[in-house]
Amino acid sequence: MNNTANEVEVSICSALDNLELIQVLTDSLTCFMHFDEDSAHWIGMSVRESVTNAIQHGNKLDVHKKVDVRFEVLPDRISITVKDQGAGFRVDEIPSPLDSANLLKPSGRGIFYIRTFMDEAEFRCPSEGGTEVYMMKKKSNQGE
Amino acid sequence: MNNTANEVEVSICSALDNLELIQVLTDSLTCFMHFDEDSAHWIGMSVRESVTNAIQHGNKLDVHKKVDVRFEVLPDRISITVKDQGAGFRVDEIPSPLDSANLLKPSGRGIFYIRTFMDEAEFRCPSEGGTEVYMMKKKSNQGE
Amino acid sequence: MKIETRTVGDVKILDCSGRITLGEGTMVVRNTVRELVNADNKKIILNLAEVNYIDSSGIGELVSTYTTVTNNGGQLKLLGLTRKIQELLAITKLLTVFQTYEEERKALESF
Amino acid sequence: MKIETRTVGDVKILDCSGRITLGEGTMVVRNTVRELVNADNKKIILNLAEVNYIDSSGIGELVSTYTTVTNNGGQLKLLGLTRKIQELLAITKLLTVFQTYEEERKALESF
Ligand SMILES: Nc1ncnc2c1ncn2[C@@H]1O[C@H](COP(=O)(O)OP(=O)(O)O)[C@@H](O)[C@H]1O
Ligand SMILES: Nc1ncnc2c1ncn2[C@@H]1O[C@H](COP(=O)(O)OP(=O)(O)O)[C@@H](O)[C@H]1O
Repeated sequence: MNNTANEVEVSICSALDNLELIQVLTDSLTCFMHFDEDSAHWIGMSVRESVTNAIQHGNKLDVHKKVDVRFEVLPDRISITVKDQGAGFRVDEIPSPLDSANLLKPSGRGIFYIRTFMDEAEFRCPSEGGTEVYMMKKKSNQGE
Repeated sequence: MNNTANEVEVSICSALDNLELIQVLTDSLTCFMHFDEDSAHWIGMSVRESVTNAIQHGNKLDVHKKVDVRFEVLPDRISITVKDQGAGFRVDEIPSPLDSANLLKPSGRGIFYIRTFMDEAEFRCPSEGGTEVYMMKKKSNQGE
Repeated sequence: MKIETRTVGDVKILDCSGRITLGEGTMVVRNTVRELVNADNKKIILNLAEVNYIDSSGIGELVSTYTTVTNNGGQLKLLGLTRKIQELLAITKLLTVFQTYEEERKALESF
Repeated sequence: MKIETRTVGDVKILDCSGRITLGEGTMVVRNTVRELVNADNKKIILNLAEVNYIDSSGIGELVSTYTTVTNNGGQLKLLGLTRKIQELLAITKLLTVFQTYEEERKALESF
């Protein structure tokens, strides 16, 4: 880890209301970092999607289980890690929302959006359990 | 600690630019918690004052030293702890800005403001070194 | 999230504004459309011009709405997609599913 | 933080807007006032009506400004205190130090 990085760690209980807390924190970080409006929007959405998954699919809305979100603020990028206390899942087994059989399904697009909008996205099942989603977005050089 | 509390921990390097980061994070938390506008303002200012002190007087602007800010978000209150890696100080030896001899001094009002605007404020020198400032503000019952 | 329903001839136009995200937002869309379909409305336009935020659940809700209306023998049209909604639909190949319009007049004429 | 300087007769009115906080904000006040005092201006009004944020360093800067102007044989008046600045000055007993006005006309007449 960079010695002069700023870090923000948030620990929330698994209630959907707390999505707003994560959203405002993410928005204030991308604003502080002067991300362009579009990038800031997609970062906010990607974090929201992964925290929604952590609360719903991971911790199954159990308010006694925590979701930990860690932001690392670097001069040229932001990286975000979202951890839950669920059973974990294998991302390579998730069906593609682009398959014609899935096109009209009402769900299953979150991870696809995260992968599209972030520069890096990894979905890990650490040995201590749960799911850990790592995402990274670089600042574009425009207007810098 | 409350099991259903939300927590935000921020670790910044000791540069005054990072005051803006702390300010936006504090503002987004008090907004999320629906503090009234005045309380939100004074909480934001108290956090800013204590982080300013941590950066300036504690870590003496050494960017390799960290300031850790921890917010605990509870339904009826917010508590904030600000820690630095400085030499510590004895708060009872700080002169009162209200003494007529100090009235026209250009500094020395920060701690007084923190004490005035927060419901609780404690200044500790933990055994591991540095200064730890603890602050707490309850939500008023108005408009709840 | 707020929806105001207008009637133009036999067409219902739903002016949506705010956020369509998991929870409250998606529920408002679902309930409003369900009511209209239950009352046997066949021609429905979702005006999304004032929707400033949508997540994957919101996109999913648009798909569900499409299915609900179509299964009832009706037609659903989307009006006033913001640039962001357009992008979300495009990358998940949904622009080919929905009929989308920029002008209300054109959407009305399309039934 | 921004300051626009106006001249009314032999009085300088400094319309401040934005934040007076440690660093940039306090520096702008200091430098602007120092320049006026060096040019031997004796009557100075700081208009704070558009200052939406001030911290303890900003309050300290107001005190320094007062000292600088007074030591040069001049007079400093504060105009348009916001409710928050008023409170910060009051609890640190500084309202007794400064001459403060709500109306520009009254501040001008007071010299
Ligand atoms: N944190 C998680 N824990 C367990 N399973 C998850 C997690 N995140 C995603 N999944 C699984 O991956 C699937 C696809 O997720 P996603 O693409 O976000 O779409 P959706 O949430 O709409 O189903 C989920 O339905 C779920 O089975
Ligand atoms: N974190 C800290 N570490 C060391 N000394 C501190 C710290 N915070 C405050 N102090 C001491 O307390 C004094 C009073 O602080 P404060 O009331 O905030 O006014 P000011 O910062 O304007 O001097 C400081 O001048 C400094 O000597």
